[in-house]
Amino acid sequence: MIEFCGLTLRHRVINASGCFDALAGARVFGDRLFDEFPFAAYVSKTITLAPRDGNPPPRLWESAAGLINSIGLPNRGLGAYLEDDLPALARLTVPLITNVMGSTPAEVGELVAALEDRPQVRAIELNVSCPNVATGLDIGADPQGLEALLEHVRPLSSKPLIVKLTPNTADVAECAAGAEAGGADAVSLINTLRAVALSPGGAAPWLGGGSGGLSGPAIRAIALAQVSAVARRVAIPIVGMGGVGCGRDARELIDVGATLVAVGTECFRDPAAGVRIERELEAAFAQYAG
Amino acid sequence: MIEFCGLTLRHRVINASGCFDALAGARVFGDRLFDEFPFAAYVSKTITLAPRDGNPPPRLWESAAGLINSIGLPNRGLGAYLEDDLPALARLTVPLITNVMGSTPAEVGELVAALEDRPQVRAIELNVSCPNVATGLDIGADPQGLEALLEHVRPLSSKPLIVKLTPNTADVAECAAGAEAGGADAVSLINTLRAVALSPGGAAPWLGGGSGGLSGPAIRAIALAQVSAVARRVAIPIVGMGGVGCGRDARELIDVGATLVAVGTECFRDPAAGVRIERELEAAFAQYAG
Amino acid sequence: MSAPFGRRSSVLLSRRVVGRYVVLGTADELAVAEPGQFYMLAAAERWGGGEGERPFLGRAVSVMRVGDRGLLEFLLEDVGPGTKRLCELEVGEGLILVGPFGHGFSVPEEPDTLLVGGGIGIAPLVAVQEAWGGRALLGFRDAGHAAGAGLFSEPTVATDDGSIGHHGAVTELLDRELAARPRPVYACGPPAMLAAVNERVRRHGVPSELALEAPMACGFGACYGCVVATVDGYRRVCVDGPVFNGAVLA
Amino acid sequence: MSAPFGRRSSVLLSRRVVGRYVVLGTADELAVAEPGQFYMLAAAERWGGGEGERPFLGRAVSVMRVGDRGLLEFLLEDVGPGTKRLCELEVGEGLILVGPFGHGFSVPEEPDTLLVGGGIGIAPLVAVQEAWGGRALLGFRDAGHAAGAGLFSEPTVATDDGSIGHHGAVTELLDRELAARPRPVYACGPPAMLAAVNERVRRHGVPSELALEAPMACGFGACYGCVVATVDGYRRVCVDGPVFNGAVLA
Ligand SMILES: Cc1cc2nc3c(=O)[nH]c(=O)nc-3n(C[C@H](O)[C@H](O)[C@H](O)COP(=O)(O)OP(=O)(O)OC[C@H]3O[C@@H](n4cnc5c(N)ncnc54)[C@H](O)[C@@H]3O)c2cc1C
Ligand SMILES: Cc1cc2nc3c(=O)[nH]c(=O)nc-3n(C[C@H](O)[C@H](O)[C@H](O)COP(=O)(O)OP(=O)(O)OC[C@H]3O[C@@H](n4cnc5c(N)ncnc54)[C@H](O)[C@@H]3O)c2cc1C
Ligand SMILES: Cc1cc2nc3c(=O)[nH]c(=O)nc-3n(C[C@H](O)[C@H](O)[C@H](O)COP(=O)(O)O)c2cc1C
Ligand SMILES: Cc1cc2nc3c(=O)[nH]c(=O)nc-3n(C[C@H](O)[C@H](O)[C@H](O)COP(=O)(O)O)c2cc1C
Ligand code: FES
Ligand code: FES
Repeated sequence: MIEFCGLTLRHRVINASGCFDALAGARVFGDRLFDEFPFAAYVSKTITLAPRDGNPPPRLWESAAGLINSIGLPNRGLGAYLEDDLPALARLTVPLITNVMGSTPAEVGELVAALEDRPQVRAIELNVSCPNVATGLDIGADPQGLEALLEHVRPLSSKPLIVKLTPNTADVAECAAGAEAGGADAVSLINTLRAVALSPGGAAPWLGGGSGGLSGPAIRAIALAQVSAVARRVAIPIVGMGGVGCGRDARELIDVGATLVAVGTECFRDPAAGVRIERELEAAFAQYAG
Repeated sequence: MIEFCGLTLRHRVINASGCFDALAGARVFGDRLFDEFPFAAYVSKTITLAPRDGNPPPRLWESAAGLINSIGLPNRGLGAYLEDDLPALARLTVPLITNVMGSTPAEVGELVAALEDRPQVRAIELNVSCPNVATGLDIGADPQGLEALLEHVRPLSSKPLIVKLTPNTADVAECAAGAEAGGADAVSLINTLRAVALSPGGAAPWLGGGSGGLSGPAIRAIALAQVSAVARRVAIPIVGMGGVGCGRDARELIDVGATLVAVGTECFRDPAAGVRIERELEAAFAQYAG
Repeated sequence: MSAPFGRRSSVLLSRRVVGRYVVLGTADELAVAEPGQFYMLAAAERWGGGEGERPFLGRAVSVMRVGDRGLLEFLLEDVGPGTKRLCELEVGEGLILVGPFGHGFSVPEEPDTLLVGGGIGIAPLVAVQEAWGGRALLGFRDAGHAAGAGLFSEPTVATDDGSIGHHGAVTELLDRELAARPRPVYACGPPAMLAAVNERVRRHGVPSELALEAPMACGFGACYGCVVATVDGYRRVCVDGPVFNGAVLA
Repeated sequence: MSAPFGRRSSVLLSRRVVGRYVVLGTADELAVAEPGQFYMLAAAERWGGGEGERPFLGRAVSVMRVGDRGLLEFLLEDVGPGTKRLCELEVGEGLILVGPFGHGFSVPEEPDTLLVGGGIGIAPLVAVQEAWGGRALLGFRDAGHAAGAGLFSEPTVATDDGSIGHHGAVTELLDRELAARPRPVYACGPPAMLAAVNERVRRHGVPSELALEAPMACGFGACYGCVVATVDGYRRVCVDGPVFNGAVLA
């Protein structure tokens, strides 16, 4: 049993937001998915206030040992999430962590407040990789902005707040420190790295969204560097992710300071990756004393 | 023939700094390397004022479709470069671009000034991926700092100044704009991304230098994103690099705005990569109209 | 019926070349796939290291034939590093199976349903014809690809270069059939062909089921990467399709 | 003699298993390698997609045997994704050669030079013995590895588990020989063995040439990744070695 922000989890392996859909999974693999849920907690895809269609296709590009996605955070909006998804997710046998994104502190506050009276939601992950309308940068790339965001949101929620940091920054540890100072209970990283792919036939961008985010084994060494930098800087627990494909990868993120490990892209290659990696992680722990 | 910052080059493909050593190459492959030089210009490894031993081994780690290096900029210092290397490099049949790094504007100025009366040095590349002693961040990650650096150095040199930007920043286009405002003639990117590898046997860092930089195909999509962002922002020419392994890769960097393409890690897999990629690039140009 | 959870290791049991295509045979004891469904396939060893340091993800491949005791056949065309690796697999080499996924073709109301296939898109229609019959109208680039017609009973063939069968588009064969007798159409093929088929079925007001393709990362609804525009907005091809009623496509 | 510039495509001409090792045969018309030199090898196809999405770079492999008409033999042990792929290569498959690189062993002054090899480190000593003779003292983990001794004429073998030959370290065999008659030592093997050998040759004041290993990216002096500490500071194993005079090693 692992203690994380007051939650007690069966083990250290959870899913990365947007990389495993419990409801679609139950449709495809049957309801027993809930009984044998592959992760110690379920992190939802990012929810926004208003419904979003997401980006026009194509949304995917396979790169060297990685994947570039430009999904565009499609979701049916906060209202539908509360009315339809939460009841459907009542069958979950693991804690639910809801991932939300807003383009202003006020929007984020609204999302967080709306989840407050839902005991089913055990923690909230704040996706701050949202482009700042003014600068175009991720709002999460600015430590002061992050601290201010957390100071606004923190009083609105009694639930653990996990800040999902962006890797597209000069000093991710400084950003983590800002989140901690603002009252975050934990940080999670790394999100995808800004990337571009061109159409095979010509010079035009391949992705309907223009640019996208790189994930998978290609970024694992960058995730190790960022997680270890953050761990040296903050005291709050860390959810480490980025290119984890096996128990040894998970073990390495824990070695550099992560408390939990999230699996993203590898879920696409193996829907049961969570189960396998948790098992391999046990073995990796046994193999050598860190 | 390609025009670049007043230099006339045979084609668009040059080497990335630190990835091809003309003097060691001549020892290994013979003097005809100079006659059939694989690149349109030769970029030296980074030179510093004082000699540097570089980092303790191990210095290399192979990652998914990439390489992590922690070489630590070993070099015999400015004095030995001027006395020994420049004369030896007189046999070069292509323009020489000297890459220099200093930890303060004064140091960079000293390096640049010392090259001023050496007509053999046709251009200077400023490696600004040097950790700022105060913040630990790359000095090149701060747009204002970059502009100030260039304003100090620009008057000291009549040669083209190419600023080698760091990718470990929130807004590489802003950094490029700072360099341009300060008087840079061109920018080159991307340098390696901060990365960490752990020893197979245990939790300790593998690299003698602790952390390193990721290069190779794994980062190519990130390079495409950063080069296109910079091209949309500045008017000065761009040397694009990052994961280029074939003519199509080079073509894509040119498609998003690069004037020249530099080949780094691929040189290790194929010493003659410059020749091959230039040939493939011709074919790629023929294949489709950009 | 729901798919087995997780990926399974299998081996290549048979391999044969059919013109420009390769037919791969393997077995999946755990599931019975329906016509129109697909698997995500990968080689167990050396999946990667091809063009552009790929493949990395599994590749969506339609079920072409379902036999007894879980026997499965797939039809592959080498169009890139993933299908190249799969086409080069040797009997006895390991294969990774995830699936079967997707919403397949429905049982036809009409025995003489028109099965319109283009290129590699013929694969799911082989399964349809073997399960429920139907009249196959097949379009190919040239004779080398048209060899795939041999997988059907009594097919009518069209080739772009006229080297075999009707010289022209398969939709011209479809026009004749629909003019002679309007009836339901099942189709799979390149986007342009499917658009042309959809235009015709709408004109003739006949029901249609079209099997689409889209770049896929997961195949089971997790990544939202495979969407297609429909009258109700974007839908995931892997879970809401790959077979769609032509009327809902935007 | 300088190495041909660039990488060349070759094919695997022969493959045989020697205990835990694999001997690969190929040809390089363009160069004649000397004992102690090495090539950077990669498979032409599917170099990648193994453990950790590797290999990516070529792998340094010592020349074990140089025959007529550019024939070359290499000795491989599967210790990771790169050597695994090379060990699995089949005759006729493509091989990429870059090299030969490095500063090899010098012509011995003394016919009865001691050749001390450990594990896969025996490879370059096979070339030495075939070129100039010498007395082979070989250390292995167990009998499976000791099969490599069959590549030498009149070797003396030690194994860690005592399953074959002397039960103990190869350096104990070296002690005997040096006590009997001090003479030059050529050695290649794991770092710990080379350190122990170097300690002994220094004690006996005999000349030594030690072939080192280091992680390598390029093999021709470009990356500065392969350095070893010497009395004159860090030196690149690929161009200043891999064979070093034991006296210069720090
Ligand atoms: C439901 C479904 C069923 C299918 N059934 C079959 C089948 O039965 N047989 C069969 O042979 N194929 C089938 N396909 C198609 C096959 O899955 C794709 O063509 C697959 O992408 C081939 O992978 P590849 O590596 O060989 O080629 P790719 O390199 O993926 O190239 C194939 C196409 O994908 C695009 N592309 C090129 N590079 C990239 C990249 N780096 N990232 C993303 N896209 C890229 C281009 O448009 C290119 O023409 C099916 C696809 C779907 C969705
Ligand atoms: C001059 C020279 C000559 C050689 N001759 C031979 C020979 O004749 N035959 C032979 O079999 N080998 C030889 N080697 C050794 C061989 O080149 C290396 O062992 C090579 O790394 C094997 O690659 P691999 O992928 O199989 O194993 P790797 O995965 O590279 O593992 C081998 C060792 O490298 C380290 N390592 C593990 N993972 C990584 C990583 N991701 N990046 C970097 N290092 C890692 C570990 O210490 C591990 O024990 C030689 C090496 C040199 C330098
Ligand atoms: C297809 C896809 C969709 C994603 N969607 C989200 C999302 O909705 N919200 C979010 O915070 N992160 C999202 N991510 C980022 C992942 O949660 C994760 O941070 C990143 O992919 C790195 O982990 P990985 O390398 O294991 O995939 C997405 C990633 C992918 C590949
Ligand atoms: C082994 C190695 C050494 C390098 N040394 C330098 C250097 O001395 N100075 C510098 O500016 N960049 C150096 N670089 C960065 C490269 O010039 C280049 O920016 C980076 O590797 C990305 O290109 P690539 O993916 O083609 O290798 C080095 C890269 C590698 C892999
Ligand atoms: S392929 Fe992932 S949702 Fe359809
Ligand atoms: S391996 Fe690159 S310098 Fe030696």
